Amino acid sequence: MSILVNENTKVLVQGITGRSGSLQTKVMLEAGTKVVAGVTPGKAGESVHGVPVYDLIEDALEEHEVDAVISFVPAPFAKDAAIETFDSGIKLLVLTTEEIPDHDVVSLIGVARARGARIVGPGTPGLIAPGKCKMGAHPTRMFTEGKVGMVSKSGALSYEVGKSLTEAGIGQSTVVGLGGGPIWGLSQTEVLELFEEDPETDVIVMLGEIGGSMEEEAAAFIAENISKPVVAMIVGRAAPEGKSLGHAGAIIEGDRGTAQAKIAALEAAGAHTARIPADMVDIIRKVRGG
Amino acid sequence: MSILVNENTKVLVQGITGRSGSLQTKVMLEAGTKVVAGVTPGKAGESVHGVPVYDLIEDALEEHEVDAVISFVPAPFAKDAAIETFDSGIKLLVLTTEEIPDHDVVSLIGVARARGARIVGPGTPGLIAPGKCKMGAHPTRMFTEGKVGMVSKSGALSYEVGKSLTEAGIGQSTVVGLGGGPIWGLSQTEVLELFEEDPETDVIVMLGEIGGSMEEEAAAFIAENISKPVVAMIVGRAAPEGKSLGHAGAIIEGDRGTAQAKIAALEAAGAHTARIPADMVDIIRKVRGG
Amino acid sequence: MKLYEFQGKRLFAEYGIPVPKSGLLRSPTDAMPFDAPGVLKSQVLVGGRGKAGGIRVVDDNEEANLAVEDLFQKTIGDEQVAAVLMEEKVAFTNEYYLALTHDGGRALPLLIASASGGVDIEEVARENPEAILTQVFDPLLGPLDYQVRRAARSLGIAKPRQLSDLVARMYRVFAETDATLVEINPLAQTADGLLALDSKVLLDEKAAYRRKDVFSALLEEQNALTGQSESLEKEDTTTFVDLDGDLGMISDGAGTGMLTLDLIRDAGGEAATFCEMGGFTNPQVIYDAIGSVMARQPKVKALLIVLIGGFNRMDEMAEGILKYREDHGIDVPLVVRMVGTLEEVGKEMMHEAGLDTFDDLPGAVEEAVRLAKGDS
Amino acid sequence: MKLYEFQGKRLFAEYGIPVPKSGLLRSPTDAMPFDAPGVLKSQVLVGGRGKAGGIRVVDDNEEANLAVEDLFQKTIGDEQVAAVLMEEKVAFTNEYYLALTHDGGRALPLLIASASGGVDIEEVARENPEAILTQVFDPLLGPLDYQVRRAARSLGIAKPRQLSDLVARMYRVFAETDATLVEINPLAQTADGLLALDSKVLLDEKAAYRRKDVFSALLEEQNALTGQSESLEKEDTTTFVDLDGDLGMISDGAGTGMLTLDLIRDAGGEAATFCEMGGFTNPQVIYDAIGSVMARQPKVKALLIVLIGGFNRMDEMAEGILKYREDHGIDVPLVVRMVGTLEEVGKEMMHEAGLDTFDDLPGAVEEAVRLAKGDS
Repeated sequence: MSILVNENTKVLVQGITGRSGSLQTKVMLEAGTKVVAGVTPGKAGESVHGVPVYDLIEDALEEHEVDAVISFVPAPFAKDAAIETFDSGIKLLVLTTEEIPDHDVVSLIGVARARGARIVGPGTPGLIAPGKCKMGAHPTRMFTEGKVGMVSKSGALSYEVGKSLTEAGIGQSTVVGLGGGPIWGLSQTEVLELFEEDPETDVIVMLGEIGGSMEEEAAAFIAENISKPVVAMIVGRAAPEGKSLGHAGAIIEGDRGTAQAKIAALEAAGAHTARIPADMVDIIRKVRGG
Repeated sequence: MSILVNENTKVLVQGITGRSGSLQTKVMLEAGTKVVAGVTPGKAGESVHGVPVYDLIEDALEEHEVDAVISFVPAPFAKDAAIETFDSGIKLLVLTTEEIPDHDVVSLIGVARARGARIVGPGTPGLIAPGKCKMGAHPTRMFTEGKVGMVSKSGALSYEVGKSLTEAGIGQSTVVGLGGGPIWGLSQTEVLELFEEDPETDVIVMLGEIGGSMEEEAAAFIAENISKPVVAMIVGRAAPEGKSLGHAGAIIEGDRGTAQAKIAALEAAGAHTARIPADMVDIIRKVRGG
Repeated sequence: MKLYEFQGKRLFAEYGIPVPKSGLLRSPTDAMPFDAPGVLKSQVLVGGRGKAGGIRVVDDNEEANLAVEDLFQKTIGDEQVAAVLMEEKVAFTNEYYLALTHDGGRALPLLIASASGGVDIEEVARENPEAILTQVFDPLLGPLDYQVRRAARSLGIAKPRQLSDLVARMYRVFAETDATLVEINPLAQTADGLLALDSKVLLDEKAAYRRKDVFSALLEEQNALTGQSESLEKEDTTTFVDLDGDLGMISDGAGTGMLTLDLIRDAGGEAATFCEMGGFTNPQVIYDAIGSVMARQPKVKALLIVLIGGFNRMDEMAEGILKYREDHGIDVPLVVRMVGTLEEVGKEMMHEAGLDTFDDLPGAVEEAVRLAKGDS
Repeated sequence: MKLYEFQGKRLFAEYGIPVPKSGLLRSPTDAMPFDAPGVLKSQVLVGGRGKAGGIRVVDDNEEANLAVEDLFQKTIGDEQVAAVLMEEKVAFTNEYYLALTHDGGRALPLLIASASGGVDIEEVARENPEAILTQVFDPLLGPLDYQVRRAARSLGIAKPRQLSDLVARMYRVFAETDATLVEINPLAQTADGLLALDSKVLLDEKAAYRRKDVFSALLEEQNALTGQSESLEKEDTTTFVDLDGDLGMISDGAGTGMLTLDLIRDAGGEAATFCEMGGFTNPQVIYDAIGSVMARQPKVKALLIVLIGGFNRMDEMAEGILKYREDHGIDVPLVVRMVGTLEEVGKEMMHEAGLDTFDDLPGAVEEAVRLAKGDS
C-alpha cells in the first residue's frame, strides 16, 4: 500500500495543454500513472500524448472515472480551477501552481475542507508512490518501490534523498512534497499520521530546513502520535543568520529557527537525525536491523 | 419522542434581554422548556426571569450544556449571532428574526450547512413539542402532547389548527413553523422526512397556502418517501388573482399557484386534504380508525 | 425596490457592464440627448411595456419628438410613464438572457442563462424549460469560472472570457447593492462584444439600513419622476390588498388571513380588504391597520379583526384597537377574535371597554358576515 | 511589498480607519505641514526606528526644523531615511496591538489582539504569550462580531461597537488590497475613540496582476523617495544571497541549495553566493543567475551549479548555461551537477560543448571546493 494514491488512482490533469502540463503528462504516463483525461478550457477534442482533453471536468467525468487531479493552471485561474475539482466530488488535488495570491490559497483550502477534499500544495512538486502512481515532478529513476515514507517541503531535496536511498536499494512507499509555503493545504503532521497508519510503511523520512516552526511542531506530534521510526534531516546548518533562503520562513533569527534547535527537538522526540543523504542510508539500515 | 427537540433539550436564548426575548423566555419557561442561559452582548451578569445572561455563547457554555439556540437578535446583527451559534458547535438554531437581508440569510444558511447545523427560519414562529419543549411563539394552551406531527410556513395558521386539534383531544408530537420565506433554512421536505422517521408520530399535518411551488414539491416528495398518512390543508381558496397576500410567493398568477392545483397535486400523491381546521379533526379520526 | 431600466443601466455602467449610449428625458419638453435614429423606451416599473407599445424605434428627429410626446401620455398597466429613455440603435447577432437571484427553497444564489433572450423568460420556463440553464453557487464564492464556461457553452458563446468578466461584474452589483435580482434581458452579442440592452434590478429593502445613501437616492429619483412620496422607512410589515366585498378584514398572520378569507366565502360573505400585520407587531401597527381599512368606507360595512397571538401580544392588540376607537371611533359593526399570548390581559381590556371577543374563528366569521349584510 | 507608515496610514484613511492629522516631508526643504508641537517620524521600511532615534517629539518649530534636517541624514539599519512624517501629538490612555494576517500552517486568516501595544509584539509573544489573543476566522466571512467582542474584552474595551467597526475596516483593507499583514501598533485609546498611531501593511506581490494600479502607484512613490527602480514585474523567482566565501553556488531548489551549503562547509569550503532558482524555471533564469554570480568576481573563485530537475528541464538548463558561456565566457572553474527531468538531453548538450557533468552531489561539491581553493 501507499498513502494518498496507489496503482489504481485515475488522474486528470488540469492545464494539460500548457508547456509544463503537457511534458509532465508524458513523464507521468511513462512512470505508469493512469492519466485518463485532461482539461483545458477551449481545447476540448484535442489530445495530449494520447490523453483526451475536455473543456470542463464534468465533461471528462462523463467518459472517465477520476480519483485525483493534478493542476498546472496559471495562478490567476488556479483558485476557480481548484474549486471546479472539489465541486466535481474529487477528493485529492495536487496543486503545483506557484505564486497564487495568499488570499486565494486560503479560500481554496477552505473550500477543500468544506468539501472533505485534500490539497497537496500549492507550489508542490507533488507526490510519487514509486511503481504505482506519480503525480508531479519527482524524477522517476530516483525512486523505487519500497517501505520508506518520505515527506518534505522542498521538492529537489526529496529527489536528492530519494536518489541516495534508491541507489542504496532502499525503496519508498510514497514521497510527498508539501510545497514551499507560506500556506499549506496538506500539512506535515497529516502526512506523518497517514504514514503511521499505512501498513506498508516501516520507516518515515522527514526532510526539514531552517526557519519557521514546522519541524518543532512535527517533533511534538511525533512524540505523541508516531510509533514508527522517524529519520529526519534538517538542511541549512551552514546558513547565515538573518537571510531568507528561498522558502517562506527559511530564515534564522537569533537563536530561533536554527538547524541545531530543530535537530535537538526531533532527537528529544525520539527521531533519528541524519546530517547528509548518505547518513540516511546507514540510519535506515540500522533502524531496520534493530 | 418528538423531532428536533425533546424534554431534555437545553435552550439558550440569544437576545434574551430584548422586549420579545424576555417575554418569550418567560412563556417558554412556563411551558416547561429548559431555558438554561441567555446571551446579550454587554449584559453579562444580569438575569431574565431567573435565567443568567452572558456576553458570549462560549461564556454560557462554560457553565451550561446547551443543545439549541433560539435567536431574537435584531436583523442587522442576526447573521453574526447565528454564526456564533454554529461556531460554538450547537446544531439547532431557531431564528425568529424577520427582515434579515436575503444575502445574509443565504450566507448564514450556508455556514449552518458547512457546520452540519440546522436552522429553523428565519422569520419563524419556531416549534413546539407539546409538554416537552417550546422554542418560539406557539401559544402553549393551543397544543397538547400526542402523535400528530405538524409543519407550516405560517405561525398563526398552525396555532389555529393546533387549537382545533387540541380542543378535539388530538395531541401533537412536534409542530414546526418554517417561516414565511422567501428563503428557508429547514425545508418542508426535511421536516416531512423527520416525521416519517419519528416512531411517535402517526399522522402528519401539512399546512400550505397559495403561490409558489412548495406544496407541489412536497406532494412529489410525499408520493416517493412518506408512508404515514398526510393530512394537508391549503388556505387561499378565496384569494384574488395577481395580488400578493403577505408571505413571499403567496400570489396566484393565471392558473399557477391556485389552491385547487395544490390540493389536486397532494391528493394525487395520496394525501388527504381538509378545507378548514374542523375538517382536520374528522379526517385524522377517520385515518386512525382505518 | 424595483429600479427603472435607466437606473439599473446606470448601476451597470458604474460596475463596468457595457450598456448602449443613452440619455433620459424626464419630461416631454426635455431636449433630445442625441439625434435620431434611436430607440425610445418608456420608463415604467411594470413588465410588458413592449407589447403595450411603450417602445418606439425612430428614424428621424421629427418622428422622435412625436413619439416622445405620445409616450409621455401613455399608461402601461396602472402606471403613468415616468420618463423616456432615448437609446442608440444597436446591431446584434444574438439575444441572451442572463440573471442572478436567490433560490429560496435551496437557499442558494442562482445564475440563470438562456439562449432564448429578448422574450418573457417565464414563458420560456413554461414552454421550453430545457432552454434555461440554472446553476446554484456558493454565496461566499460567487459564480465560478467553470460555471460561467458551462453557461457560455449553453449560450453558444465561443470565447467565455468576456462572459466571465460580465458575470463577475453582475455578481458585484448583486452582492454589493444587496440586490435580490440582477437581470439582463436581452443581453446582445454585438460585433464589439456583449451589451446589456435592458436591465431589471430589484433591491432588497430589508438591507436599506446598510445601503441608506444608495437606496435613498434611487427612491428620491423615482419619487421626483412619479410625484409620489414612497419611503424606505417601513414602520410595519403589513400587507394590504383591496378586495371587492363589504367585510373589512384584519389578521395577524398571512396564513390565518387567507384562512379567514376562505371562511368568509364559505359563510356566504365577501371580504373588502385583506390586511395582515405579520407575526411581530405592536399597538401602532394595528392602529394604522384599522385606519387603512376604515378609510375604505363606504365599501366596508363591518370590520372583522382576527388575532391569534404567538409573538404578538394580545394586551398590545387591545391597546391599539381601543386607542383607535377613542381617537376616531369605529362606526361600523366590529367583531374581534382574540386568542394567544397574554389573551387574558387583552380580553379583560376589551371587556372593560364593552367589547367582548370571540375565541372561535368560524363563529367570529359568521357573526361578521351577518353584520356586514346588515342583518341584526 | 512593504509600505511606508505614511502609505499605510493613507490607505487606512481611505478605508475610514482613524489616523492622526499628519503631513509628509519628502525632502529636508519641504515646508512644515503645520506648526509644532508634533511628532517627526522617519519613514523607513526596516523595524526598530524608535530605538534607533528615528522618532522625535518636537515642541516648537525651530526644534522641528533642526530635527527634520537631522532625520533626513540618518541611516536606520541599512536604510537611508526616505521621508519624514510630521504628525500631531495625541493624548491617549491605552495602547493596543491589533493585526490581521494569515496563519500558514492552519491555512486560515488570523485576528491578533493584545493589550500590550506600542512595543515589539514578537517580544511579547516570547515573554508573555498569554497577553496575545489570536483567533482564526473563515476567510469568506471575515472576523465575526462575537470574535471582535472577545477581542474587545481581552483589550479591556468596554464598548465593543467601535472595535467592530475598526476591525471591519481593517478586514476590508486586508481583503481588498490583497494584504498579507495589516497591523496597527499601537492602536491608541483616546478621548475621541480609537486611533491608529502607526501602520504596518504588507501587500502580496503575487496578487500584483490584479491590483496593478494600486501596487504600481505605491511602488513608484517608494522609488521616487529612494531613487531606486524596484519593479513589480518579477521575471523569475530566484533568491540571491551574498555570502562570505569564494565558491559561487547556484541551485534549482531552496532545499538542495541549503544542503549544498552544508556539504560545502563539510568539505572545508565556503560559499560566496546562495542563488536558488526555484523549481519552475527556464533558460533565461539560469542565464541571469550565472550573470549575477559572475558579477561577484573577484570574490567568486569557482562556480558550482547544482541541478536536480523535477519540473525543471535539464535541456533548458544546459541551453541557459551554454548560452551564457557563449555570450560572456565563464572565466572561473565551473562544476555542474545535472540529474533529473530530460537529463539525457541536457548531459549530451553539455558533453558536446566539452562540459561533462556530475551525477553525484558530494563528488561535485568536493571538486568545486578544491577548484575554488585554486588546487589543480
